Amino acid sequence: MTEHVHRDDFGSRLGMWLFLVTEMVLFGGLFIGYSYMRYRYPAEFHHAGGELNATLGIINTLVLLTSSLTVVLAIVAVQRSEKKRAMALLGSTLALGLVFLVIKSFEWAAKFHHGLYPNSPHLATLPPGEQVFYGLYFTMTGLHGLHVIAGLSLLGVMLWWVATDRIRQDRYIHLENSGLYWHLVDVIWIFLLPLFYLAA
Amino acid sequence: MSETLHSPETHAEHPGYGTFIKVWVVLLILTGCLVGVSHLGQTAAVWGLLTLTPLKAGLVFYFFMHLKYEGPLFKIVILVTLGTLLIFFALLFSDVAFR
Amino acid sequence: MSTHASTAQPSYLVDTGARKGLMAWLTSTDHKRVGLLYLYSMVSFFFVGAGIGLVMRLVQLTTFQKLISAQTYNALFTLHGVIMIFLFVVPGLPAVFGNFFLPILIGAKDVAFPRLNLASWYFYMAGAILAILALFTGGGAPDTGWTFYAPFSLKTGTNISLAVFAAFILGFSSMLTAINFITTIHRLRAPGMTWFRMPLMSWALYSTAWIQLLATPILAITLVLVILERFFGIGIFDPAKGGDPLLYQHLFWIYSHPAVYIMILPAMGAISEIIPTFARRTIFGYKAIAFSSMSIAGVGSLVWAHHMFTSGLSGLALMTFSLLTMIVAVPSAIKVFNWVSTLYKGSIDFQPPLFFALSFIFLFCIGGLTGVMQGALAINVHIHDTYFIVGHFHYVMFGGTGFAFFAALLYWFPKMFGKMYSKKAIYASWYPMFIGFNMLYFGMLILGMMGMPRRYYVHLPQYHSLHVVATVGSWLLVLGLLIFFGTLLYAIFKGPKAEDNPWGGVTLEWTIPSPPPLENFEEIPIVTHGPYHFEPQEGK
Amino acid sequence: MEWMNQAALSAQKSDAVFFYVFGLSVVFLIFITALMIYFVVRYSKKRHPKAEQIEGHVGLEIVWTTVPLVLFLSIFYYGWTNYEYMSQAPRDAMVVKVTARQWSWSFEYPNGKQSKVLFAPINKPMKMEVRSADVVHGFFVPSFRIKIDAVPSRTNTTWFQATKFGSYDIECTVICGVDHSLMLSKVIVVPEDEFKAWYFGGEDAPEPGKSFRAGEAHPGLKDMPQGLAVLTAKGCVACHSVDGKPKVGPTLKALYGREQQILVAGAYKNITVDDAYLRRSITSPMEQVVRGYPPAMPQTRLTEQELDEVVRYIKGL
Ligand code: HEA
Ligand code: HEA
Ligand code: HEC
Ligand code: CUA
Ligand SMILES: [Cu+2]
Repeated sequence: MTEHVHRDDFGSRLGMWLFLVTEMVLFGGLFIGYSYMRYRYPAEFHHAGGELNATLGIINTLVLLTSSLTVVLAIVAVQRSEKKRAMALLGSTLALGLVFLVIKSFEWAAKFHHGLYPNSPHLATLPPGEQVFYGLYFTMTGLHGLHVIAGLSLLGVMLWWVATDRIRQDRYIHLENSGLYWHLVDVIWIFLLPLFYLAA
Repeated sequence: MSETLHSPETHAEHPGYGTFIKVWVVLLILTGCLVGVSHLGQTAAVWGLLTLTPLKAGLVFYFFMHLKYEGPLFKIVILVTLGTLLIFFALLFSDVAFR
Repeated sequence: MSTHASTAQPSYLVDTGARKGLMAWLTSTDHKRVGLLYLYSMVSFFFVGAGIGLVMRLVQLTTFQKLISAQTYNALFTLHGVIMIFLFVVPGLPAVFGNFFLPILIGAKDVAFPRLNLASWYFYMAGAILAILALFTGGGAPDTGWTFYAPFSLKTGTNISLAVFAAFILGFSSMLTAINFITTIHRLRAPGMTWFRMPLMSWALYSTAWIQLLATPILAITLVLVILERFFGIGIFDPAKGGDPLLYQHLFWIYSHPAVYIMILPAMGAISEIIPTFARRTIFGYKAIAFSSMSIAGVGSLVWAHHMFTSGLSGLALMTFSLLTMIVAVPSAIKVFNWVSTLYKGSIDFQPPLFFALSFIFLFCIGGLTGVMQGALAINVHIHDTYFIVGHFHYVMFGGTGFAFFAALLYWFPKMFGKMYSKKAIYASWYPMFIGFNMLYFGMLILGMMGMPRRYYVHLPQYHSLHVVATVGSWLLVLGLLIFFGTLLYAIFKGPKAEDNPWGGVTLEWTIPSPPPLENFEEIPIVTHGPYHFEPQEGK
Repeated sequence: MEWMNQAALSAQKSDAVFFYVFGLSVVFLIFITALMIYFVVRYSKKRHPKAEQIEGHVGLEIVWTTVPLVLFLSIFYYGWTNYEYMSQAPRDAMVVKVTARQWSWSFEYPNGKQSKVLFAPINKPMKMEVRSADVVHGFFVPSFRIKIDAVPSRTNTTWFQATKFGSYDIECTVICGVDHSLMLSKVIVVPEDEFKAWYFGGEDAPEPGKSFRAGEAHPGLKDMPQGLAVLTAKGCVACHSVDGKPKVGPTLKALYGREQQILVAGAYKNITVDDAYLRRSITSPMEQVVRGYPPAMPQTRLTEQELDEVVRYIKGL
């Protein structure tokens, strides 16, 4: 590749958006499955939704929204060459992401403690609709959790790159793309909150 | 072609900190409304879900994900995706809801 | 043509980097080399899958005493389906000819994300290896058919999880290719290469990429759910826990119907390149063909439940999906008529690629017309899940995509390898291939009308004579294929050197040397007219 | 030929649509192929050295969009209306509960009578309520052109009105495991009075339609030793021979008293086949699996008496 080191930031963003399309459809499939099951078992979903800890869900929503804000602010900071501030903002995103995961794990642990986990003997005694509810709950929040972990790793690398000046005022497409990913993870949670925690 | 000719890097003025913080505040308020509405009974909760949630997601897309500052292509991409999902959903329900 | 006598750059086949030999190939991000990596791996898998097809035919040669057990037979058709679908026809033309020619056709030096491109080949190979591992680990080879219907796929003791995971990885590879192609087409067209000056192959690849992007994730999530279901019993598809097997079928076909258009659209694109070249004239109805590709992509995503007409859908859904199925056949018809019209008042140079392209049209029409029969509700309840379906999809997938793959290979072979094959031998291979093909699969269509269900290890006596005909047909087919691939293999090593433009084509790939240099174009071309611009005065 | 039999009203409905589409298809296929061949010959390089550059023709595009569209829509409409007929059972139809399980069919009539083959009076509507006890199966009668899937946890229905006496295949069309292809049964269409005699008759009323069934899979269970009759009726013989031939499962011949290795809870163990072992391997087949065989034996409910008969019969083999 001789003279073609020309950079195409628009192309990179397009690629990233197309990747996000696949993520949207991936979760879209789950949301469609959710609606299908909720349509079949409205009462059970209502009841089982009441068993979830809505407060934790709401706190987590606020955490994620804020972490989204800090990412987007970090980009502004990079655009203005405010390196220290950019690092601080990215650092807080990472911290908030971890908080999210910690809360999430407490929530899961509580459910496990009550004998509510896939294939558990207690779950088997519940009506079918509730079993499906918990199946979906664990699948969707679990998959979302995996995405949070992936996003955090990505942003961790970005932090490193900001620190080492691989990301700077005239070259921040990677940060922008990682930010896009993180926001999508946030958007998915925005939908998960009312579907599971506020369903009752 | 046109996209390559006038370079996309001329992407207008970058928005400042203020815009995003305002959007964040709105998002928090909307979350509050959503929680509030969900206590008003089943129908209110469902309507809240159906209106407020897409609104929140839309704000994140439009501002945080910079759609406001991009050309039409990305908007079309997203609309096509959402449209496809919506049609999948509708056709699936042509079965489920009429069995 | 002669202007390239002084080729400044060496061909892409020559190793120029630090690495040599195999390593140079396995680490090359050059789109042409990635294309060839795909070609070699894909043809190998095709042979494996085809070999299994032959064994299945042997099994059907007898009514009861068998050379293999029922369990093995079930594993064989599952494996045959998985290999043929996920490792051969779905990646098929895009990964081989798309990778190799898309950048050249639109005047670019490479795809938008060359490293991602190589990565997608590695994903492909990883998926393939996992699929093969699934045969020998866990409970043994999967026995559910390539459709993995729940709840059988949840209950069977065989190693579904790994097989399904392999398909998941393959889906990933397919999505990466799609992202790459869309970005390439949007960003890397040469100056003057407007959307409507793109060769139709690029349009086909573009619409295919969109289906891949929008449908594959649904398959991915469905398969993830199957794995979770098997490991943790989450219960979404399991009726015992309140789940619904029909939800599985819906989700599976939301991907897998569009997937059949992923298979056929690039094939149609290749045919749209071949016919004008040999008719020496511009294509008839360029825009109609381009738009029909896009509308197949669009409407094709809306017909999935025609695979479930007997599953107990609602009356409304039955009606809607049958109607939409009829509508999706229209754009295919438009293409067929435009291709045939392109021959009109041409100056036809009858060569092997054209021969195979026309055979494609014939076989695809049979496949498509049988598809329409299946789409009609009153007929579908009779032929669903019989050999009629098996006949239909072999006509469209093998007679369609397969023959188009062969035609494209014949067409672009001189460009890819810089060698020419023996045309006589190729003509000779056509006869057994074509006759054998029709004996094999037309026999299946009749069997289906008689009521022979698919995936049957033993068949009732009334179906026996046609099964024998089909099996004999399969031997003729093998004979043809062996001659075909033997000829090409011989040509790679011993064939005479090919000219830069052996067919007199006018799209961009024929303006560069055979085989192309590493960077494709010495200078990015400036495009001033449509893709099939034959000068009124030929023969310059 | 037997398979061309239109043995029910639904068959006529389905075939009518088929011949319509088939006719259209043949016409179009011949037309397109002939045109291709004609063009290739007429406009070959030799005959027509200079190509004309024709970009397209809007009129033609419209014609070949609308004509197929209209034809396709007519196909849809014809297919749909005839299907409506094929799927809506008349009110007065007799309702038969069809249960599919790995790998057999059973039929239960409104008065509780059960059978392994389906008996149907001629010219009377019969409605099938199809269920599954395990995985998805497909209920298919080719001669009637009807098919409906048996999906666990739901009930699908179809119906037919047979128009010809005879015995017709029932086949399972959805892959459901190792013996999917042996999951066969028959519909026996008999005169109405013969059917009634059986239907209202007691336990031992003769099965109707004997004349059609000669030489079929289960010739006269009544003439068999009792144990063998149970094995046949319950579908065991699909996997076990009684004459020493290997099938899916081990042969039952000379089984009693044999020494063999079995897999119990993940470990191999040597045992001698005795009464208790036989009973256990029949009542809970997954607990002990014979070495070299797949754990493929389904659980089949046998009454205590049937179990006794089977074990006695196996002992004597
Ligand atoms: C390359 C792959 C491919 C393609 C292109 C198609 C194309 C079509 N298929 Fe096919 N199909 C499969 C692959 C494909 N299919 C596979 C793999 C299965 C089985 C999966 C499984 O169960 O394992 C299947 C199964 C399948 C079914 C389900 C059958 C069942 O299980 O009950 C149906 C039902 O509607 C169907 C319909 C169609 C239709 C209407 C088209 C149309 O797109 C065809 C359009 C083309 C034409 C119509 C021909 C050209 C037109 C003319 C010449 C015009 C003139 C004609 C008239 C006016 C009549 N297909
Ligand atoms: C592109 C797709 C594709 C292709 C090309 C083929 C090709 C063939 N298929 Fe295919 N088939 C499928 C896709 C395909 N199939 C799918 C998706 C299914 C459904 C699976 C399911 O039910 O889940 C299926 C099911 C299927 C069945 C139905 C099984 C059943 O329902 O019981 C049968 C039965 O005969 C069959 C036979 C064949 C044969 C004989 C070939 C032949 O055409 C192959 C002939 C070619 C060759 C033989 C190549 C030449 C070989 C060599 C040069 C090397 C020689 C090597 C050796 C001898 C090891 N196939
Ligand atoms: C789908 C096939 C299938 C059917 C139907 C089936 N079996 Fe089996 N059977 C097997 C297989 C496979 C084995 C060997 C593995 C095992 O022991 O579980 C077996 C094992 C046995 C054994 C132990 C044999 C030995 O060698 O120790 C007995 C006894 C038996 N079956 C009886 C029956 C009876 C009685 C029925 C009918 C009610 C029946 N089987 C139905 C497949 C089947
Ligand atoms: Cu039951 Cu196949
Ligand atoms: Cu389809």
